[in-house]
Amino acid sequence: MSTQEQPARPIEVGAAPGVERLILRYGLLALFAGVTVYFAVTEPSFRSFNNIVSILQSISIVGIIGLGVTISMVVGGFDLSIGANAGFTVMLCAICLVMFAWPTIAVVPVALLGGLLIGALNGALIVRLRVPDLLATLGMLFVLQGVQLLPSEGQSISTGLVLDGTEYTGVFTDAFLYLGRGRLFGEIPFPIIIFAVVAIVLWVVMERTRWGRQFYAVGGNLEAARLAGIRVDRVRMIAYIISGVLASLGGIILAARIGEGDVGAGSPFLLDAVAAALVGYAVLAVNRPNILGTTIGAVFLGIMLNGLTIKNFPYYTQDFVKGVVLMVALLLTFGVRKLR
Amino acid sequence: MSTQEQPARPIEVGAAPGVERLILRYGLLALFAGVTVYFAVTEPSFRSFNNIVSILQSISIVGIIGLGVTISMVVGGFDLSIGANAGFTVMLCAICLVMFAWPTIAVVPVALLGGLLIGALNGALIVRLRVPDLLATLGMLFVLQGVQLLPSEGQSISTGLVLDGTEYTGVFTDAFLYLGRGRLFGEIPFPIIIFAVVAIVLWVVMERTRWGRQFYAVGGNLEAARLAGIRVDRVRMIAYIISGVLASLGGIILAARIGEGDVGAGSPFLLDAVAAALVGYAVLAVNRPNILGTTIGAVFLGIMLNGLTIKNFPYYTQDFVKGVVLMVALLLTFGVRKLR
Amino acid sequence: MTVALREVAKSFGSTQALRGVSLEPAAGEVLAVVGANGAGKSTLNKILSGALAPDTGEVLVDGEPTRFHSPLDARRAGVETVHQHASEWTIPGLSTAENLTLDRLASGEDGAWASPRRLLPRARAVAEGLGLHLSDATLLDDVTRLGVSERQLIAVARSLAQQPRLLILDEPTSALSTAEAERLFDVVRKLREQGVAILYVSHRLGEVDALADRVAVMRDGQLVATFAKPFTREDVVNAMLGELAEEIQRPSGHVAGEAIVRIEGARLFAHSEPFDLDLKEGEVLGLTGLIGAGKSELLGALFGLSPLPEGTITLDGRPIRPQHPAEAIGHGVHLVPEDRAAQALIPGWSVRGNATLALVRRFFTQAGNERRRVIDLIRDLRVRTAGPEAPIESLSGGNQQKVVVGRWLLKPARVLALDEPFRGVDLGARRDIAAKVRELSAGAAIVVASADVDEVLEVADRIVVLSHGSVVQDVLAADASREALTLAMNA
Amino acid sequence: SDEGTATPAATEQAAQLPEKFQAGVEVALVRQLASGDFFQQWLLGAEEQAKALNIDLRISDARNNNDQHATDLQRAIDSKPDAIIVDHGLATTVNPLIDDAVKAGIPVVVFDVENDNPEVVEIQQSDEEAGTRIGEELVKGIGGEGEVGYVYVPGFAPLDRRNRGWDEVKKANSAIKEVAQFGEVSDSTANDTQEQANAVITANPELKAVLAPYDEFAKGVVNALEAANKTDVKVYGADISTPDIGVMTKEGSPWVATIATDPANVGRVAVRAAALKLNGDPIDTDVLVPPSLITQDFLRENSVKTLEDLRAKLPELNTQDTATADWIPKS
Ligand SMILES: Nc1ncnc2c1ncn2[C@@H]1O[C@H](COP(=O)(O)OP(=O)(O)OP(=O)(O)O)[C@@H](O)[C@H]1O
Ligand SMILES: Nc1ncnc2c1ncn2[C@@H]1O[C@H](COP(=O)(O)OP(=O)(O)OP(=O)(O)O)[C@@H](O)[C@H]1O
Ligand SMILES: [Mg+2]
Ligand SMILES: [Mg+2]
Repeated sequence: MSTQEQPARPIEVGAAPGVERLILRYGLLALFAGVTVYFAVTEPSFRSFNNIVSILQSISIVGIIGLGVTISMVVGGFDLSIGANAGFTVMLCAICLVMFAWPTIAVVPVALLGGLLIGALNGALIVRLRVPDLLATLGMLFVLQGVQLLPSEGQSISTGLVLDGTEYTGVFTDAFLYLGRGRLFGEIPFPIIIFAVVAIVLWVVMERTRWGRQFYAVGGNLEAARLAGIRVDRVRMIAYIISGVLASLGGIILAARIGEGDVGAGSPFLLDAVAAALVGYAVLAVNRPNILGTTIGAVFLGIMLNGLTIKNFPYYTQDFVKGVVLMVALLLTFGVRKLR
Repeated sequence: MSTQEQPARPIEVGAAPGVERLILRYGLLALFAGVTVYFAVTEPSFRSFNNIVSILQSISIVGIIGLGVTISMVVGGFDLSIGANAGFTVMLCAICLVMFAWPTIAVVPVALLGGLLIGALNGALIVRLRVPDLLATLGMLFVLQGVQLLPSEGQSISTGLVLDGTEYTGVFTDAFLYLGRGRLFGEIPFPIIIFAVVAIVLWVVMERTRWGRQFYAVGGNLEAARLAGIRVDRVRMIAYIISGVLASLGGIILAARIGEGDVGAGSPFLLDAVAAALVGYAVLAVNRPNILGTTIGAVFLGIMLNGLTIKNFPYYTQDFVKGVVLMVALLLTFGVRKLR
Repeated sequence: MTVALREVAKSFGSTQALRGVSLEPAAGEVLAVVGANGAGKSTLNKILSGALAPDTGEVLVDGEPTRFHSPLDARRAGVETVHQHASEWTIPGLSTAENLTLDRLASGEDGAWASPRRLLPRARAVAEGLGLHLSDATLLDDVTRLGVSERQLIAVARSLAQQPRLLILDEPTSALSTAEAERLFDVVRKLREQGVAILYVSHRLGEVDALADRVAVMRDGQLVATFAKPFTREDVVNAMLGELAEEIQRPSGHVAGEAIVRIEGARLFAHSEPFDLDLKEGEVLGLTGLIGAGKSELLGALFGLSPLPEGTITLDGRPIRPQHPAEAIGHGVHLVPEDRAAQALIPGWSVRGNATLALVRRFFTQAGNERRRVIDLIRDLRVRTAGPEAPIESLSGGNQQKVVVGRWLLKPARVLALDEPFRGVDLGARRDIAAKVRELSAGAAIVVASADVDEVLEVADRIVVLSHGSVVQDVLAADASREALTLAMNA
Repeated sequence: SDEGTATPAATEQAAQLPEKFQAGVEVALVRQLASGDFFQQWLLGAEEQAKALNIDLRISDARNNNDQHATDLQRAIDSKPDAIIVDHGLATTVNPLIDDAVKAGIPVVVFDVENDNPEVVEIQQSDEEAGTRIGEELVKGIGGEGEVGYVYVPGFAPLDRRNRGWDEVKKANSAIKEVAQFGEVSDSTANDTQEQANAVITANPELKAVLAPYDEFAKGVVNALEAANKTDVKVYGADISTPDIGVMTKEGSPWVATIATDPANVGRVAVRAAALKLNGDPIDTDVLVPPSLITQDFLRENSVKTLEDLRAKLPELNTQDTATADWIPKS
């Protein structure tokens, strides 16, 4: 991000002995696990296969988008446009399907290409013109939020939409809907599969390959990375493109889930995705954006929402409980480090 | 924010000669002015005194909150909890006024104290426990969003609220409402006065005093600031406290504007306030958070909204136009620099 | 196989950093490049290493004009560079192992996979090239855990491991102590034998004497002279500064005043030997020792950065125990920290802002007054800059250092501690700073810490050698010799 | 709570509930959105009726995230409740799942969802009628001609339906000139709408009335008028809540009429419908809850201060006859 800042210090795991080290590294995870076990023990329906699937299902879109924003954070940037990008993609899919009556096979690539272009545009603004990342992606957010409303004049897009006297009769095809609603082997919802594949691929790339190291290097010290021969502009560009593509992938699934071009469907995902990525910072005491952390963060937030709902907590207490658990987690992890 | 990052390079104004230098420094302002003049020329009602007052009135809350987040950005941090803080304050005011029937004179200090405590808590998490700023303030966001719903069990709070069989009959007093609706000299809405005072005081402090210098130094290089004898922890703490207090000040005015404890009223202010602060980065080519910039940013966004509405642009084009103008502004400012 | 520059010019805004320089480091030679701060040495290096593009002129690879579009292109042509600035050496957030193998991660010559396990042996091999032994824990830990000198060594080791055709070392010993520098020299000589061309930038003429086959002298962005072996130091200095810099006038018959600071029974590290030390009015105390000997630790204790595990400090008879630099400053104790990028400079700020950071006393800042004082400072220390409002990044390394030192020269002190103040500072400026410091010593105790024995010998009235956290020698400069000090350091 | 404590009668009647209910039944309430006054009142009504019927109401809230809404609904189906109530939602999102639920033999009641499944009970506030009636009231109020402003954001089903009603009124009254259309739906709708209303008021000095068929819109417009000291513009709104009553009855308030159903009543109707359905009692597939026109004068004359008072003074708000049976306790 563009505010000037010291690099965050990693949590000092190496130095802490025994138990404290364990608390540092696994305290947050343990707390998450504890909450999960509590739900599982007290609510049989929580631990049912169907419910576990439903939790994963509910976080797959947030998770995918969150992974995208994580990548932008890894290179030291920030992509504010992810939610708007997903919302834009929802409308784009709806336009292609309903207004142009295109087949799924054409819509998905177009939608992904849309995300890619948005990411590339963000990247170009930030990398080429040196617009501060938050500012560039904020501009993009406004533009996308606006542009998605233009074709249908602000209306939601579903079969039967009437615009200037023309009725559009394209439909959300079954193939398209499968992307959000289908189940592999009749059991596992397709979005979960996509999320899992994305998470695993990104984890391998970011943690186990030289490209991942390059991303982190760029985020750590741009100039030193450049001087070491890393093509920093390209890396940053690619990071924003990945972020854009993942946001649009999330948008495609979202479109297939809701089955119509719902105006404003993407907006809530900005905060949720960022929340997952941020919780991921603290997981495993890494203190930097990381794929595994974001994934765990998304799952944890999903578990909280699901568990609290199953326990029939009134809606107005849920945010509070979620916030308190997060705060306790932070106090635990960072407090222990501090006391040492 | 906490992702690791190169310090943003200042736009090198000194080096550019003549015209380019002017474009760099005043290009964005000129564009804003151009848009404003366009509205003023084409819409007589836009330039009426009443309308100008109404624009200023409309941005005063965003402006005040935006100034708060600007301060947190100046010290190299970020306060995500501002919107939730404002929302919390709205509910807090409503509780004090309606449920406890307190007089205004008691409610306002309590509400400001609430904001102060929230800021101090944020600061303590970030400064003492070294929780990354985004993470700490995100936790705070959730907690506040939750806690504001608890007392009234998720209901809006207004005179006549019934809870567990008790009816609460306190009212939003006229004195309190004056804070949001009153007019000084019968002409100038009170919120504008507050905004102006806050902006001027902060501008003087940040740009002309030792304290301001210290705030920027802490944001520029924490360690260097510390070694120069600046009490960096104290400065960062104060920054978050200022941010908290300003968010709650915004919340108080908001409460007085809407005249009831409206659940969720604060949330939209996060993005709006951040947007104003970010636009402020680019204004005058400073490329860092600054008070004047945020103020101009808020005014500009207010002008856009007002002007487009007066010109009766369909609502679905407004975001788009706003985004495009922002983008053009960015391309202009940063593009010129790049070409050089 | 040569890389050369032909008539290269480069300017930044109105500053002409290079005005037509041709240079051809030959295979198997060490070509030293010397020149005052801001002469253009680093700019030249950056052009050779692809980090900057020349405005005019060209880079020749084997006689062919070539455009390096990025550092990667230069590295492909066999040019390896250790840059001058600490911030350019390593990447925080990555492990030491990753930092050691950064080039290979960028180029992909070791394949795509880069798990920590895979990187360890490669990293160890790179470190061995410079004789560095690092534990696995250190290799896996974040590189920021290492001190600034260790990070410089990492950068050097990384470049060596690439088996360059042209190796550019831009003040590679700026953060190193004499012993480590010696080790580096051995490696450099070995490379020379292997036919590598080496471009060596340094302000330490001793190193130049010891290493260089040829010396290129730069002044104001031009190559003013080249000397082949044998050359004399006078020739070089003369060409460099245009006149012979005045020797520092050490007052004859050194008379130190009262002790201002008394350090008693101090342990720097938990298990080091306790020692006593006085800092006296009117005396410049030189503090030397190997890296990790505890010089910074000692200054840090005075300045409230790292309280002593044991021992007392009294200032003018009153015991002090500062917990924060602000407290120390309140007592009149000032410190110029050793790592200018990390600890002293505020990026994006002007020279004025940086120089006056600690000065501001009044509530309202006074731009006019500040500007006047900074202009004086620029003149006194001969800072090469476009003016007080120029961004600090636009200054050459040595000139940035002058601003950092200058920050504390603007403010009257009771105790002034300078940790490695001459890092990257040219001969002339070193003497300017030393003279200025001596002026201040009239009413204050001055400590100059440096791992470079020669620097200490040049500026100090009294010299204290630290080893393993304790004082092992305390002599008047007049009675000290290079050899005796070096011996004591390594005790 | 707002709609009054459960009447003692209700508890007495529990004994006469069908066996199924005496043992306790579980109904899943799958909500698209829970925050906001309307939804909170709705829930209070629903909970109260559920309690009277010995129904265990399992509530989920998708927070306006339609993907989450679908997931919640799926989970509700998986947990095999005795009935499901779907509160709001996008038709294309929830209808396929509703069909699944029907196939699985679960009775389904929807509120404010367009659904064609004949097995599903669809409850609606008659929004189109509401649009027409408040529109006609406006026409009457300004003497059949003049400039009016209109607050509307497409894409929200009830607003769209109310818009259809208003469209008809406009067609029938050519002397009415709609000079501005604006509005913004957000977490802070009233405040955001106020900013726009400010601009509209300034731009149109001839404005005679504003139709703001959603209470948040109306509040925003009222605040804007107040701030601009405009006393000659009338506001016609929709929906009602205690704060709204406060705003309407305030001295000099321009908000002269509103068209509303009682959200708590609608919540009760939804639960009753679910109860009927799961008990196998006959029930229409379309249940319309008719709106009532509430004028400023009425509120003032009866010194109505709260929703509570209004319910007492305007009993028709509680449509006790909608979707009911003898065994269902009145509340
Ligand atoms: N990025 C920049 N922007 C503006 N001016 C610059 C920039 N980099 C270098 N300069 C200027 O170019 C000139 C040469 O700088 P350079 O860093 O090459 O000097 P140097 O010989 O390496 O000095 P030193 O011994 O202090 O390292 C200096 O006057 C410096 O101020
Ligand atoms: N005997 C020791 N016991 C514990 N820690 C030690 C010991 N010797 C060195 N260290 C560690 O080494 C670090 C380097 O010490 P210090 O910075 O004071 O050395 P220095 O002489 O100033 O070297 P430099 O030239 O790098 O500045 C210290 O931070 C300290 O933690
Ligand atoms: Mg240099
Ligand atoms: Mg040191």
